[in-house]
Amino acid sequence: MPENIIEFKNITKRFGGTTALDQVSFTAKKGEVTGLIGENGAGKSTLIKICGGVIEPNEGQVFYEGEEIKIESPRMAEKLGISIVHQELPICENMTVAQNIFLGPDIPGGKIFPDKKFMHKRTKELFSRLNIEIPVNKLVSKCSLGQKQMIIIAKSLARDANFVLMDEPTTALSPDEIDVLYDVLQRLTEEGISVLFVSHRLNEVIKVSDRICALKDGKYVGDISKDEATEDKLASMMVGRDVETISKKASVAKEDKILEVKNLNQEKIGLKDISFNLKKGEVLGFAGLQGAGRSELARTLIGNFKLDSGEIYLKGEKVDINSPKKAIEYGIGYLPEDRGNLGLFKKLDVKTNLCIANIDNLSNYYMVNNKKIRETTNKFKDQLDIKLRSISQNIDSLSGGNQQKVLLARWLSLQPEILILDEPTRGIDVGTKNEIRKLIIDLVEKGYSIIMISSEMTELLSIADRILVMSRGHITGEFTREEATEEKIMKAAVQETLL
Amino acid sequence: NSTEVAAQEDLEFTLLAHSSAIAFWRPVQQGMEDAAEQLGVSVNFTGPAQMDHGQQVAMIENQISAGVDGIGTTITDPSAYNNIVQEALDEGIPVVAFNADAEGNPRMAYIGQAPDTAGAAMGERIAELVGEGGSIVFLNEDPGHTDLEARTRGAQEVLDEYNISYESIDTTTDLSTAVSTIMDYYSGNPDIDGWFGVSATATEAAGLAVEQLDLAGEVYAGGFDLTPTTLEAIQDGYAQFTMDQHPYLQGYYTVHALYLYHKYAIDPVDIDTGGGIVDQSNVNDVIDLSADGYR
Amino acid sequence: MSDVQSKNNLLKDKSLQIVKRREFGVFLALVLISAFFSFMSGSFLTYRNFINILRQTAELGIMTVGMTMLITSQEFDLSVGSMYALGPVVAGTMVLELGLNIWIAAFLTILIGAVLGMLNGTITLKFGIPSFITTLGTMMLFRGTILMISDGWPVSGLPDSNFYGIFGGRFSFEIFEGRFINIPMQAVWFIIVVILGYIILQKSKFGYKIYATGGNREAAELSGINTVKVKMICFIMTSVTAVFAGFTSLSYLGSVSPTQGQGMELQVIAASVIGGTALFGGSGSIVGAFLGAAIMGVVRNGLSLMGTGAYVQQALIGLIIVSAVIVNVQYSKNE
Amino acid sequence: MSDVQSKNNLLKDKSLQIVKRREFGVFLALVLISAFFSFMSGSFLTYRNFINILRQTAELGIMTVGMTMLITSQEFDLSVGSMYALGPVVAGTMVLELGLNIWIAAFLTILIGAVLGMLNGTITLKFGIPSFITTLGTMMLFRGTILMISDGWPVSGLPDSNFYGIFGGRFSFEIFEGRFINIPMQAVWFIIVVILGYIILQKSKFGYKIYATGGNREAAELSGINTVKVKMICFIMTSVTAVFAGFTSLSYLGSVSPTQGQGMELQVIAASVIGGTALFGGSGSIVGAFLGAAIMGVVRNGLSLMGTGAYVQQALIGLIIVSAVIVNVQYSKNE
Ligand SMILES: Nc1ncnc2c1ncn2[C@@H]1O[C@H](COP(=O)(O)OP(=O)(O)OP(=O)(O)O)[C@@H](O)[C@H]1O
Ligand SMILES: Nc1ncnc2c1ncn2[C@@H]1O[C@H](COP(=O)(O)OP(=O)(O)OP(=O)(O)O)[C@@H](O)[C@H]1O
Ligand SMILES: [Mg+2]
Ligand SMILES: [Mg+2]
Repeated sequence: MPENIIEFKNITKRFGGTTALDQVSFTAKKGEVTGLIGENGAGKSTLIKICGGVIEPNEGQVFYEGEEIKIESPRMAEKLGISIVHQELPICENMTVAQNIFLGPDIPGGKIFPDKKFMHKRTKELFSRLNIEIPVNKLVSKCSLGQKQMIIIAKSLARDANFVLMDEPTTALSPDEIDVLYDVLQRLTEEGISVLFVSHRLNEVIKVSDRICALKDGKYVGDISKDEATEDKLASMMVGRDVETISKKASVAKEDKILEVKNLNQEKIGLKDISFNLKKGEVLGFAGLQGAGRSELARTLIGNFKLDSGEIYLKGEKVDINSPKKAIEYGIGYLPEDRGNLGLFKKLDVKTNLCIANIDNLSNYYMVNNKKIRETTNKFKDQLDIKLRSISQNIDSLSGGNQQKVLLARWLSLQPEILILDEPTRGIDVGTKNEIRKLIIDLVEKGYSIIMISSEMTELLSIADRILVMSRGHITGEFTREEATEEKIMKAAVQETLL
Repeated sequence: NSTEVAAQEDLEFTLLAHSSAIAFWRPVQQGMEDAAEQLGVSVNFTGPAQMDHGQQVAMIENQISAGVDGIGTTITDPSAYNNIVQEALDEGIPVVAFNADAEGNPRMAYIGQAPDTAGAAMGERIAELVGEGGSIVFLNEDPGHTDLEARTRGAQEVLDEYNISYESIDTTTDLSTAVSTIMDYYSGNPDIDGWFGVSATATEAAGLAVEQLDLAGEVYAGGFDLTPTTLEAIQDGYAQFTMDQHPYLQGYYTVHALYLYHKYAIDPVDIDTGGGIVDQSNVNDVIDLSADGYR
Repeated sequence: MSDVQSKNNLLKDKSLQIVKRREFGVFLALVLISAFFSFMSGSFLTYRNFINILRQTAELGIMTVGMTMLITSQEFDLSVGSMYALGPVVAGTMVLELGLNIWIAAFLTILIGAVLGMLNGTITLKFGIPSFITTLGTMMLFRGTILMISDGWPVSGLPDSNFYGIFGGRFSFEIFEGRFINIPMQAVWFIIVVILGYIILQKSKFGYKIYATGGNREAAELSGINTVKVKMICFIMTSVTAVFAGFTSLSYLGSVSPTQGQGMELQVIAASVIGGTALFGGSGSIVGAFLGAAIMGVVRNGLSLMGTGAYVQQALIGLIIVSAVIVNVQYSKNE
Repeated sequence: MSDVQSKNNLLKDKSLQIVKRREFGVFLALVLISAFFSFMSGSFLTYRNFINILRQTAELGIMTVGMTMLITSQEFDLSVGSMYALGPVVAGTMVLELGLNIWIAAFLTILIGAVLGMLNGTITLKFGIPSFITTLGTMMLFRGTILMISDGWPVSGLPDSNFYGIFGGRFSFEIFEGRFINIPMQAVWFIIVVILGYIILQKSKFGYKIYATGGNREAAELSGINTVKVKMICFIMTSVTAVFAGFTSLSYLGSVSPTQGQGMELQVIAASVIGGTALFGGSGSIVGAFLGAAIMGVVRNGLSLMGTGAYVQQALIGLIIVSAVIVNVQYSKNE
């Protein structure tokens, strides 16, 4: 029996002028969890897509279970027993949860009709194994991003695969869900199934992987076993130098409340009686499990969802924010978590994507000022280290992390007084995460105020001055940085409603 | 036949025309309304906006179930209207064809012009204008429209006798496109002697194209039906003639025929309304009447 | 208690479910329009007129079923109006010129229709050009071709055959002694096609794949669905339903003109969209399509019963269609 | 070295850039089609015919500019054909019946056009119904209304005014002594509208908002763009360009029939899509729209020059349109 589930020999993949993979030789061992790390744009997703038959390499050989093979299509990959969680979470929003789980060439059932009962039953089983509480009949378009991610993970487990590849499966998950995922991966390897696991959360990678491989700029760097691995070592492997981590900063928050929310209710999405305030120069963190309602709260604040009752005060004055446009006029910006659906203009180029929210300021009268647009874009390209060939490149051809950086830059360039960041470092590599933290510190020092919604506890603990915890549409806890610990936050996050 | 002589005041007739949204039907409606007023009956004028047999048959079907007292319809297909007309007759509703007819249809009578004879008359006129051995082009705005095809064929038979060569081009029903098409055709075929429409819009375009190209006297134009644009073109010498089929009479007599059937049990009889030609000699007599909707 | 009560509850639940179905808004619009016409014309609300409407809507309705599946898969077909004429013209010509039996001719023409649907699909999917353009082109290509085949002249005078009775005649049966019920076969075929379409799109595995392909093609493709094949089959079904609708028309009228069905493409798409099909794919229902076609049919029928003049008729049709969709959307919103 | 060389390089770069522009594929298709017709007809490649084509394409082209912006914002307008007739019919009727000066009548009609565009927009955006249906409805509503206004009769015999010269006449200037160049004003206005459209869609900040709205409406909303307003303005621009195109036609022909422009909506959308506009919004170019309209114009012109028979013409137009788009798409793929 071959020892490797998959082996790449001198694989090269070019996209136009970009070499995404450069003579990469790489193996994943049978029955093991192989971790794969690398900076944004290093080529991780490209490698996975080759395994999935989504793209074909320009050069090199692929061996699957010891045999040379050309994986020509996702259908073929499926037949080979390869199952993938793609980074961009492709999902049919127009269909139900259960339908998505079983979407594929072979839908369970007879020759003509699907077996709905079986599908529902199996989905429920899968969900209980993964500790997911989503009605199987729910339309996916009504699910939150975290739920979508869980659905796709469940989908990859629903088929009897030999090889499961997960491209950043944890970016929208909260700690307890990640724990469940650990258990599942453990069980898979016990059953002899091989796993490839990509993540930018290095502690995670160390925890789940038996062996960790790194890519840098499309080249294979090497591998390291679980026992040898430390976060610092991994970071320097993928970045090529040592990475300093930003430690906690001193609070620069003033006492003036720039934003005050009183008794906010939004029945349809389940926000109940929410009151809090944000001080000038403060970083206010929001923690909670997925589906707690943090994203919905943010979108209600900026007028994207209408609130049923409640008051919002800006610098002591009551305001009526009924649209995101109004919010921007009031100096509130919102970076959404759902990159694909709420952020990207996939048909447009990088510079337009970056400058669109700020287009009024980058114009002379009615005409767009291309020079200013280029300058702004280049400034953020350098500052956030966005990997791209040209700023006129289509945003769709950037790697996931780099897309996220462009969106982040969209809001940074606008410099709103209050910036709401919803999972801002989703899919961003360690090096840049530090850059972003620096930027945030820089911003608050200049007097900007920031609300940061994050499922990554360490991030919140290191940067927030104060942390609010939400559970099922309520605020269930408030901690200053000094009091906050992971345990306390988790406890508040799982707390059922008080009233 | 046990038609009651009573209650004529309540009589209600419906006239249906194919492609009912074009200007051609205005005198038909005028004649229809004048007759209705004289006779004290009520009439409706309807029909599919663009020629569509299925839809027109459905409309007749609806008139039958609405229980009208008489139906006038154009019959633009050899057999599509046979069953539905028979159905109306079976229900005791008289049916008269106007403007367009088909052999073998059970309708009681036809009031209008025969397209092939009208075409032949046009052919004679063309032959007079261009002479033996000339070459001309027919302008068809709606290829596949039976009446227009029949007119073209009628004319072609005559032209064959005079060794006049011909082609037929699609002008579309859009006037502006039609004018452009003719102008382009002329660029490619500068030796052409004349162009002739086989229905209203194409004929308008024929005159306008002569005007735009400044070819009065060099290229002949003419065609069918009386519309202001065409009549003005004849007046100004850009077009030579247009075939008149007296649409007013088609509406007028159809209502009368249906009325007389009810009143005196007189079976409708065929009436030929065709044969007129409007040219420079009589255009001034008709132009105002046409504007008022009588010609 | 309980047995009766629970049954009552069940009934209530069932009826509630119907009210909550997304097609209910279209149904409501249809009811409102029908109420309007019953009020305006005494002949509207009769059994005879009901049957008339079914028959008159059949051709549009049959084509709408195919189109709904195609639009759900996120493609268009503007060539249906031409296909609708092409079917009977080609079959009729085969009968008249080649002396074929109409059954054989019809069978061959259905095959031709399938091939032409495949042509639409191949050009669209192979070259990656928008189906709007492909089928606008083939719409003109097919129309020109039938004009050439038929020399611009209607095809009629076909020898008798039971074919015409089966597809365009009437189906009579005795309910009481001496009392017959006549149902036009066009209406019967309409219903059959609707049921088949319902099963395919909303019940079968293939239907799942259509929704997935139209909802998110990339996701469907990554899940291992052959989206090219799915779309291709939808193109073929659309063409074939159009050809079939043409046959029912030929059988009913006994004749087919080569200009038949011009402008029908927009009506078919409209019926589908009125029925709730999303123009950009991923959502559509055959029940909705049926109701959408019925709305188009009822509006035409009602206005023509009222004897509305041609000019006013156009304006009113436009007005009523928009109102119908507003009713539907408003209803769905309030749900 | 270097100064010359770098300049050379710059030139190379510039010309390379042009070849790489996405409109180049459409241009290539246009060139191929033109080459074909020059080969088939000696009169095709003449200055005179070139001017003819420009004039003949003007109406379609002007409408295509508005439609391209609207489609880019992810909406449709099927009512443009009716608006194209409505403009001159209403203005002409004002002149004839109310005795207004044509300039004033035209100005008022442009306002009416804007209001009707707003109507399309309001129904679509306020009630959230697909613009395909809204404008299919208003297409019929407007058409019926102009038929009623004009009683089905063409509007002609308008009193003389310099208006007609300015929008439909010829613009002459002397190049040598005694040698004049005549340019049809329709062509001039076409070019002016294209340039304006280019500036609005591709250079102005409003244009950026159109792309964003059509590309991802929710993301655009979150970026502070009032997408309702953006779409509304696009609806208005589309209506106004259609009315304006109608004026140039009235000025050129001196007459307008109330049935004018039927079926034009599909041609306008087709020209836009041939020019590379994505049917589902978010991408479109005015240069492409111009080239797309030109392709439509050249095909008709070339076939008419060749004297192609009525039946074949339709078929060939269809064939050539599809081929043009295939060339375009294949070219872009190879880039
Ligand atoms: N379709 C494409 N066209 C052009 N370039 C592409 C395309 N897909 C990927 N690339 C480029 O290939 C490189 C590798 O991308 P890939 O998505 O594999 O990175 P990654 O390691 O997954 O990064 P991330 O952590 O940000 O997801 C990047 O420079 C990216 O811009
Ligand atoms: N458009 C919608 N309509 C109805 N319910 C929705 C809609 N969008 C989200 N929800 C529901 O609202 C709840 C709150 O989701 P939200 O995205 O705010 O959670 P969150 O705390 O941000 O967590 P995460 O984003 O990590 O999943 C979820 O249960 C989700 O299913
Ligand atoms: Mg990636
Ligand atoms: Mg969230």
